[in-house]
Amino acid sequence: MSDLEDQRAFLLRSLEDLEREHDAGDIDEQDYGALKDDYTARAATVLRAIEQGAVRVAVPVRRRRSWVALGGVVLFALLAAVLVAQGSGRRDAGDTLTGGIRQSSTEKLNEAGRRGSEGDYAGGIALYDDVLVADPDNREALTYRGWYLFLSGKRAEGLTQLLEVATAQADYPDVHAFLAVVFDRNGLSAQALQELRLLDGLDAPAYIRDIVVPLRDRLEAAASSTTTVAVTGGG
Amino acid sequence: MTALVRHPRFRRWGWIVIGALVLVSLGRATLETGPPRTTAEQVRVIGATLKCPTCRSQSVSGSDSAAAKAIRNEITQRVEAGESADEIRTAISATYDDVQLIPKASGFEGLVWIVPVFVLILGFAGVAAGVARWRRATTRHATEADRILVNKALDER
Amino acid sequence: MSEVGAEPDRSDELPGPVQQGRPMVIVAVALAVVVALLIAVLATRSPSGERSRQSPLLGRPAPAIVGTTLAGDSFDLAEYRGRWVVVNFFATWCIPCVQEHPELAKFQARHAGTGDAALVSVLFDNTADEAQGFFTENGGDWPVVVDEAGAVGVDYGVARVPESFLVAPNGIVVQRLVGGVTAAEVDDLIAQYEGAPE
Amino acid sequence: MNAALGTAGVVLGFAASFLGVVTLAVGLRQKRPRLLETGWSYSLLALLGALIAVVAMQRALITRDFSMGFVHDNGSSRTPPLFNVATMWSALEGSILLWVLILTGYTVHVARKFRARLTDPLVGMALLVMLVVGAFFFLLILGPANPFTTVSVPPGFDGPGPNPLLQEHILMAIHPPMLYLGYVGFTVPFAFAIAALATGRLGEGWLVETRRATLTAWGFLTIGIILGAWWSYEVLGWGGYWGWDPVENASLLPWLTGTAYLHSVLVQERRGMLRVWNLSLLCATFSLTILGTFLTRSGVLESVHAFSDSDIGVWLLSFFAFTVAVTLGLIGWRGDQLRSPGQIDSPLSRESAFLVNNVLFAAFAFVVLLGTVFPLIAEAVNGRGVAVGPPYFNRMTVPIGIALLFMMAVAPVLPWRKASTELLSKRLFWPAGAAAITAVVTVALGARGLGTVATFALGAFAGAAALRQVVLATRRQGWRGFVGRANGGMIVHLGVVIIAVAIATNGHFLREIETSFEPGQTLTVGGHEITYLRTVVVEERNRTATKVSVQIDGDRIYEPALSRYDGFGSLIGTPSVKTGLREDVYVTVTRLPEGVDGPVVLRVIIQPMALWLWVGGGVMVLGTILAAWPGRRRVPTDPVSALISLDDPVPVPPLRGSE
Repeated sequence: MSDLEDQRAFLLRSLEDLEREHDAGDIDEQDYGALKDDYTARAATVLRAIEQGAVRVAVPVRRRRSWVALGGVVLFALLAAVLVAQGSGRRDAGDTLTGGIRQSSTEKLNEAGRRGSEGDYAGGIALYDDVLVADPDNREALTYRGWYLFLSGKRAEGLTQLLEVATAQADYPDVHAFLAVVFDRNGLSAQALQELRLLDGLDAPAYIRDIVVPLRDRLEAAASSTTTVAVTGGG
Repeated sequence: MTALVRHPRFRRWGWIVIGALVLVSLGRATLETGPPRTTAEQVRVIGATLKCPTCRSQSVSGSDSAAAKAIRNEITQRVEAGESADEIRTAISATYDDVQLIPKASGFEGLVWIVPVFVLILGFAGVAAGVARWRRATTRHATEADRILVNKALDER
Repeated sequence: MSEVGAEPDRSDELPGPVQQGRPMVIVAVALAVVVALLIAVLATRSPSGERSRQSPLLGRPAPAIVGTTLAGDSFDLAEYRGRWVVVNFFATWCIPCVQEHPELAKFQARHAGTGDAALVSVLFDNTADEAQGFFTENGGDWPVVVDEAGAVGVDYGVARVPESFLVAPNGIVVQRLVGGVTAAEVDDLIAQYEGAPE
Repeated sequence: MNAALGTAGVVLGFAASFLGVVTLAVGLRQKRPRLLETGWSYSLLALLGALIAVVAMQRALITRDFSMGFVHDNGSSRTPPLFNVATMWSALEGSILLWVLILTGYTVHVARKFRARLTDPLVGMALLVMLVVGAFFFLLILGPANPFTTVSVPPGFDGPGPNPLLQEHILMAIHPPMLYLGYVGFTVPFAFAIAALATGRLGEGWLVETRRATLTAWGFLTIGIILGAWWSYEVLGWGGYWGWDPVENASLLPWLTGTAYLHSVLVQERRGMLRVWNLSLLCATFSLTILGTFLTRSGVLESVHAFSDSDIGVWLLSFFAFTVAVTLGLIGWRGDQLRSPGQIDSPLSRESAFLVNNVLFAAFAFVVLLGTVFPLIAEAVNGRGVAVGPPYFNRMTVPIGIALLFMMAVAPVLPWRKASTELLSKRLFWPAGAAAITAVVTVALGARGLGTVATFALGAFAGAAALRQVVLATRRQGWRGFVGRANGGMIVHLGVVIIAVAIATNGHFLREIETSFEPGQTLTVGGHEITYLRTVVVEERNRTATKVSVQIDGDRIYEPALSRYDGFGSLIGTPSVKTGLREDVYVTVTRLPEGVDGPVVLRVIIQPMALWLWVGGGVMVLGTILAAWPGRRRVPTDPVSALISLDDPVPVPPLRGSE
């Protein structure tokens, strides 16, 4: 069926439907009149076109695309969507809008500790450096940075840093534990014991106290007798 | 009675009353909280937002697996200790990988929230544009000749 | 094909269909691209069966295990500091766990003498009675912690037994082992970590 | 012997489908009516092949012929007779066989219905499309999903039987066939849509001709989904009925697009608009059934219901790609011919209401699809999985559902073309009054939460609007007022309202308690007296069930259980439900007693209105039957609010063909 015949059938059917809808009370008198007039005029145009042997009627293409309107709608949709996401989605601490994690200092410290315990000392040190940019006196960052420096082979540098912290912030237990280990590895048993004593005077967390248990046992045993007890393992 | 009901003024006032009743009820329903929930109910709600780590696609509330039961016990204890739902969720996801069933609001995961809303709004805008485009700007008036022609065509059908 | 233009002043009011030819092609192409991407994603996914060995616990201190063993003794993981500890989650109804059992026994026998590594099993969705029978029958003289409420399992994020965690002497979890383990596998791991720069 | 017979059947079916496709293609291309007429024979032969294969399968299952691969893997002499029949669709290979049987059945139905018009290119093309789909599924059975392999078995061998979860309830025997009747049924309108595109006959003729097939498919899909939810509620002991599991989503997706189509097709029939949209919806519905089958059968997604993995994924995905490519290509090619003659007369009209309805349904489907595949997309992009679970689906779909309820109230009273506000005010007054009263009453009864109360109010609104239509229609036409698409549709709406209200009530007023019971102890939970009597361990053929006897309200004894299936690992809980009109009492066992006299821990869930979920489903199905009721041909263009008496001569619109 050609385009015009399609339209003729559609318009004539619409006129019939309109009658019945009007009879059923679906359409106001006024609307009925206007619609009927309109359909009739359109149907007549199509009927004449068919008589003249045309295949289709010219259709003007309306291209009043308003880019502004489109942009506005897109912007609005985007904004609404982001708001819905913020309202409904899960927000973890430290999440940014783009999902990059803007880590707080605490998170960076945790992450650095994790890296270090996995053997990635350079990664840990870099993170501590980050923390120190924002908070130059952060004792945890300073201490563990020194410890990781020591572990990664930069022994002198690490020792210096640890000593600095131990002087500036002597009440931080962790630094004494690490210094004890460092001194011990350098053969300075007495100074190591000294650090352990300092540690005892502080309220150290269990985690730190546990680290030095084998060391303490060995040092104290060595101090009381001349026999050295080998301890396997180590943190 | 019927005459009264059919009267436009009655209906106008009726609509105002209906609107007021609906607004007041919805407002009350939104602002007030319901009765307190039992521990089991709170556990169910929290568990529904955590994935059972053993199962395929079930939540902790929806599974009978050992891991889900253990996590439910843990949630129960924490609920009884007075922890908030968020605290409990955070605590559980500290030991289990990928158990949060609510996607994050931000980052790539956030797209799962953003895209449908974006598409829905664009869909409505599209329909509005379509309706505006489909509508003719003016209605035409038929001439007497038009009417005769069309009536003839209608009779032939 | 002739087009009607008899009433040019009215032509824009004709019951004309909306021109849709080109937009249709654009929409079809756009949809095709989206669907093609989706298919590409779907086609390259491996079956979901592969489980990760990731755990948020790695690199963190091992959660405490305090409880009673099958033998009735009290158990505290903290007492094992300074030794490697394999924390093994186990259930008698799980067939891979039963298959794993001889390997665990081998590991235990190897290290019982030297004392450099220890093994502890934690029951997972298993009652003491069920496990008692199993251990009486199949042997095994390492501590087996009863965890009826599954609290320890949750602390370690155990999904599906058998699952084992390797805890370093400093109390840090270094490895999550999903599925059955062999004695050699665990020893290799320990050797690997021991060899790493301290 | 059975395996050989089955293979012979599949080969016959494939050959018939394949040759049918070739013959019809040649016939269509060279315009040879003689060739087109053979479509009937090829359809029959394909059905015969499928029947032979199914008979061989059933025979093997009944005789426990373990030398056949499928029976070896899924059959068991311990399975009771009914579940033994159902074993066929408890695993992938057998369910594809069921699919093929239904598909060839539908093909023969189409060929029979149009046997006088087989030479019509439209019908020929539609049959060709159906045979192509049939050939593909026969090929699946010959290739990656072959149940008719032969294995050598030692004497005395007994198979494992179907997955225990599938043996728990009789619903599992009927749910899959219903679902497949729905899934596969959408192939018929899809075939005609493709045929219309290919032949260029894009008028409204094919719509009318496939109307009843579409309604039938939709009805079966509805039954399938409701039965699935019911099964989930009765068997999986978590106390819910819908978990947004990928398998559930896969069945919901075609239902959503199908429902959108059922509405938008009215706009095309009546107002000559939305031709492309309707074709797209049908193609989307069919493609989504294939995609859903892929998602749930290939093992890429985790699902509770995905009971089998296999390498069938590549095949299904390729077929999905093929389908989409063909449809999009055809639509792009025919784009300029798809222009619709219709236009919108006013934004306040039923056609605009249907447009809004379609946007909402499409968005609903989009949310479900995105949420289902998003974990895979995220993994591909980020390399890290993301879990998207029920909270996401609920938060996204509940607002859409509420908007749909609103449209459901307004659309039926809107007239076509143009409505005046006066008319709307008149027709919506009483429904709106019912909504207001409902809102006040439910809030007074303790309902809280915007979504909950809005659902109650809008449920009353939509329900009253639907009732108004039914009452008007019956007043004018007597009992005929229930029959026909418009009136049947209103009954379906009532069913939807019942379900929506039941979901809201169940979600909001659900009460749950988990507590320990001593033997003989009675506790009152939510006004129900629950007495724990005793625990009995029952050794059954394939499981050890520990049944806990519980008396509810002094009524009969209920037996929730925990079972350990042989070789199935962890304990599986089976709930026991006391069903009531107002609420169900749902009991599951959380912890078994130690010894005989120990306390048992039970989870008791008071499920308000749970029964009404299934009742609402029944009403929807009833409405669908009424809508599709064969009878005197009804005019698709009856006015909205007042139906013309059928005694009057009704002008029949110029539609090609007749039903």
